Amino acid sequence: MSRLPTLGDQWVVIPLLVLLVCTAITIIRMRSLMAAVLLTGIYSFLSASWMLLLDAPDVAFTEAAVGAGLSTVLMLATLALTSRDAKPPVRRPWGPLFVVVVTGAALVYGTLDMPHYGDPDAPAQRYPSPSYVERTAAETEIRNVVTVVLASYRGYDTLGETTVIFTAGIGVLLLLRGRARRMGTREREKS
Amino acid sequence: MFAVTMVAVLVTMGLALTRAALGPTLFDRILALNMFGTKTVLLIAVVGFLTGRPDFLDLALLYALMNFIGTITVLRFLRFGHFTDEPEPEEP
Amino acid sequence: METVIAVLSWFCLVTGSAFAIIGGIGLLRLPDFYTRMHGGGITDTLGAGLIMVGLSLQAGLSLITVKLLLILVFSLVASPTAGYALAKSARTHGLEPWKREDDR
Amino acid sequence: MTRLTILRVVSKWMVPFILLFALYVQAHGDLGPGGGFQAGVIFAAGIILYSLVFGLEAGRRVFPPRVAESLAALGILLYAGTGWAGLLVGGWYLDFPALNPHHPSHGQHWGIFAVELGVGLAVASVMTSIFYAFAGRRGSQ
Repeated sequence: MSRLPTLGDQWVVIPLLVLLVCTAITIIRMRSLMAAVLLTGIYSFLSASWMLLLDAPDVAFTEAAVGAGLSTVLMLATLALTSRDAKPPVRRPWGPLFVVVVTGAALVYGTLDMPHYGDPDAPAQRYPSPSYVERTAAETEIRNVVTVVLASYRGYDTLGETTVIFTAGIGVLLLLRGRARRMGTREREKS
Repeated sequence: MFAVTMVAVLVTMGLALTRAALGPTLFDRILALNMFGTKTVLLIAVVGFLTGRPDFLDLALLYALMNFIGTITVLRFLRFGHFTDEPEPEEP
Repeated sequence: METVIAVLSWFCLVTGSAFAIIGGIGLLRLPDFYTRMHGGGITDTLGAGLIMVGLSLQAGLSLITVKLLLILVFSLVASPTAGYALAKSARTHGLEPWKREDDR
Repeated sequence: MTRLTILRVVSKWMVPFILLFALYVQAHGDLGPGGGFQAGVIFAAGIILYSLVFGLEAGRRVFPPRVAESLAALGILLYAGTGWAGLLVGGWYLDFPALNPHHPSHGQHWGIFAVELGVGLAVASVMTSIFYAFAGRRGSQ
């Protein structure tokens, strides 16, 4: 009888998660936004390694490319337009802290009902139906099931997602360019 | 034996994270970030090897690349404070 | 022959790990930024290099070895370059190197 | 534009390999991890590295903003057009097996390749355009 995989087989996950929590706490305590951006890079590296250990290389690929590379660039480009330091909080955030702790405790309580790690009967393994995995090889001769599900079986979703990216890009261009043009005319009027 | 290497890499990651958290200057943090990226590459290479999935090596290459680009971006930002084409500030 | 390769690769992996940890300790314990770069340099080149060589010895002649060597060459070029840019940038920002008189 | 000579030389050597790696990820998406989105991001990262080291103006000459914006639209059109191709040969919208009635699996393969190419084009162009838009501005201080 084959044994269910346990967390013990992947002990590397535990130190990774500990490091992840340490990084998150450090980011919260930073006042310098620049240092926070750097630590976000570390956080992204860590979470991508974690996703990789959970056997999701496609997600890890995206996280590595976007989280560690591009978002650092874009966050720094944003920092160039704002101040470098976060303002210290005005009052003690006891109320929000209480709400967050209660929500977190509720969520942790919720995880107690979740299926065992690696359980073949877990909903995550049952739905979407495993037949996708079986059909992929016969129907497409493509080895990466994730690519097939994204591009073919769920083609409408991906079309929508690509359109969302396009729309977001157009929106950013409209906002930034429009403002630059208005500021340009104002400077010309001044001179 | 792979486990020994993994433990070593994880310990080094922890040390680099401590340095990144302590600072004191921004340059120390950038150095720690760069080192952390290299250690992630190593961790992925070893894990990919252990699980017998050489696909992971593409990922390791991508990490190495993004680490370099990230470091260069941060340095350039520190030097100029923006990304436009204005001339470099004078040496102090 | 196989035993020789196995022993060599284990040797590379263990020394690489040792260098990685030594560099990490250096990064944490050395007194100022420029000396800490030295620790970072050890892990990035010697540690990573030995571990990669050890892994490719394990893999034998295959696509895996090619990819590992590609990563190795890339990181051997990229991380000293980043280190150089970092040191130069710190120097132009006026970060002074640590001297013995500063030792309190 | 930076004055650091070593950085300039190394980046000049590295950028083509980054772009090549992006193409590899794009084409390799059906065998290993990766695909259009990731390839697009890596391509954009290569262009961004070039712009950071050699100056925004040089980057804009290599990959002009106007071209980037057109390519973004072209990527979406390629995706949607592949869907229409399914309609034209008598299937449904985005019906890849219908593209090659004799070998439905080849049809799937072609369709997925075209669609991923569209995603890659759109993502690379949008990311580069956003970088240009952000990087070309300075804060009011």
